[in-house]
Amino acid sequence: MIDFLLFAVFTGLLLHGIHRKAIARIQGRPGPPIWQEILHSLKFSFKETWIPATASEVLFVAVVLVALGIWSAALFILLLEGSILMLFGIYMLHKIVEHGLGLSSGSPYGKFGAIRSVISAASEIPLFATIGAIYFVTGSLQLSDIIAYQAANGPLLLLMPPVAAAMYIVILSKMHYSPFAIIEAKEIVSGNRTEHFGVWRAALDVAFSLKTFVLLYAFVLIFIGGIPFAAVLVLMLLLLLSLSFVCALCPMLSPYDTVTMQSLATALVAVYLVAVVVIA
Amino acid sequence: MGTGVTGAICIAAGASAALDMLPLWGAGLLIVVAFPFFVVLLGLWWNASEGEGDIPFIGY
Amino acid sequence: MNSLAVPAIGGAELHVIEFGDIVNYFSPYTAMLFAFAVLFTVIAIVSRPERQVDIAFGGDAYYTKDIQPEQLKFQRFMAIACGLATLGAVVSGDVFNFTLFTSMVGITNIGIVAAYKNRHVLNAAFQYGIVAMIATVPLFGGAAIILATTGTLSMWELFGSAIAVPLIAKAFLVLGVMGEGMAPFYVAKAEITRAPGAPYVLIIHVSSLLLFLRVVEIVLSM
Amino acid sequence: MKPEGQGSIISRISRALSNYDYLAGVYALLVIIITIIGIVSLPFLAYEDVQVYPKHIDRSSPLDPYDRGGTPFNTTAVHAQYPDNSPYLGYVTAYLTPLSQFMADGSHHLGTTIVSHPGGIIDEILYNTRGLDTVVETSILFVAFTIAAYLFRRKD
Repeated sequence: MIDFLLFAVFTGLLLHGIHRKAIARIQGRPGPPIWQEILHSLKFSFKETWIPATASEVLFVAVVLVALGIWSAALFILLLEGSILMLFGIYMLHKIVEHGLGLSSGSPYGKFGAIRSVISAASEIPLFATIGAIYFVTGSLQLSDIIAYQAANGPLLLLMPPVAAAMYIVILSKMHYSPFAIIEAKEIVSGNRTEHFGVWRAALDVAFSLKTFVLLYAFVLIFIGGIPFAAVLVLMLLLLLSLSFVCALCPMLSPYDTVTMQSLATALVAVYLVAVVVIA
Repeated sequence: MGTGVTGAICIAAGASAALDMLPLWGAGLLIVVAFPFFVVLLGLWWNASEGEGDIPFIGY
Repeated sequence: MNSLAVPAIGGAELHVIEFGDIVNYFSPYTAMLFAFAVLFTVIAIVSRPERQVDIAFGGDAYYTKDIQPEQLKFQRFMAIACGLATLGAVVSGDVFNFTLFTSMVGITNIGIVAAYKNRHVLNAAFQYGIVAMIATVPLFGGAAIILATTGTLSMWELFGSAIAVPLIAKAFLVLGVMGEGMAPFYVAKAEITRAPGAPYVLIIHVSSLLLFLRVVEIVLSM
Repeated sequence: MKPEGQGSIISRISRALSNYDYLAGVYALLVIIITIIGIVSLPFLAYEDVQVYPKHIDRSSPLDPYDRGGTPFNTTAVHAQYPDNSPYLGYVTAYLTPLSQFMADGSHHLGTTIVSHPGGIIDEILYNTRGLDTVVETSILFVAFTIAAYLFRRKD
């Protein structure tokens, strides 16, 4: 299990590097090498580290540990084919990590990042439309049951594309450089991560790489189903590249516009759900 | 010290799950608790030095 | 039937705490939510508030608001109360008990932010309070409709396939939790976040997210 | 930021939603919509009178609301001035306003022996043996009192 966790960490960091590289190439820049994010994390972990004098010490450190803990748990839920309700619960709890990162340091930039992360909490709503739809169609939220259902009826991606699109938007909103990534936009320095430097930043990079790995892996498992692990990795890479295209070509939205866009996405999925229920 | 202990817990949990000595969810739970401490303590063990806390970044 | 209906989407029942007619239970899902609530309640108990740094725009000056824990004593007390109410809500096996704990979370949230003196924060908190008060109507209305139509409030009974809960009751319940925890209406909450005392402000978000996660499980299961 | 009423439809919606003065209104609108749907669907909802007090008085029912021991309620010493106008004297539903009477006539859920108003169903819940609810309700009251006391005593 620990081996899979470490594998996920390094793959996730590599995926982050590929994401940056792809965006750079799409925008006509050379971009950093794809292992840049792995080097970054190592570099941060060697740096001098302290807790800012203004920070709320316990919270400042605890959110880093919580970030690592929840995403390791999410990975194990996928590995053991557990309940996707728990997986999405963890995804929601990640919001608390974002708030905590920004608020705990006392930095004005961190605070802006945290306030924006509160605003962008609407990004979780498409997720519940997704869960509701999956539960309605497959009759279970156990990942093993969903994979079995897809083995019998074909991938959910083809059975209910709007739901997959909603989940895609959810993943997009969590990518770096995405049009929804208002909490770490450049005008507020690094947003809620501004004060987490050194070892704290390295640990956060590890946690966020796990997050990217888990979200992509979950999308493939939920909407494509049980296929060999190598094929899963290839699909994750393709998914990431498509996300890179969106991130490279779309401008950053203004904070409240992201809320409106995500609410509209939810409304569309809700209309789709009602239509499915009425037809069925 | 802490790095070694938490790292050992992670490896032991992973190994005992592989050898069927521990249920998978139990091993997972152990790792979920130990792994975050391991990562942070590892960094704190090998990083440059400890300095005094300073005020946050306030712009260029 | 004297146990959680199987299969439950939150996982199998792990442990039960009985209070007469009201039963609290842990499933993997609610245990996870419970652990998270405990963690952040403990953080609110042990951690000191941060000192906010403000920049005076137009110059190089910055100043730090030095806030002593004594000044935020009441916020801490309310945050702990809010954490305890959240703990009650996430493990409750009874719809009415859940709604009671939810409205308690709403009130403690107002208590946390009402204690600040910043005018902007108080204005946002006022709007929040209005919404939380409106929300008690759909919240208890939902519980009342469930009782009137099914004759029971026990989640063990309601989660079984034998009992059909009307859609309107579920809609009321979700709407009530949305209002109490302000789940998707984050405008006022974002303004509240500007207040100092990170560990206590954070509890507002922890409680509303956990309540929302719990009500989603309840509504999907019924 | 463009002034009010300009920009694309999305940024106009965003601007309206970002003003927290509209918040209570937006939420109230949602509540009203769902409530109207609820009222429309009320005739289609079942009424579980095995567990909840029935609308019509059934002396033989173990749920008979007046059979709580003690002196039966209908032998009240209250003397009616106009017995014709208040045939149910001594009952909780003895006096219904015309609007309440109309609703009681048209619905299973209103105007039952004790449940003469919607909040009454909540009372029904509490008549059961529900200890923890009572504790939580008291806690809510205490919390509210604490907040009020703190705000009152706060030195500004």
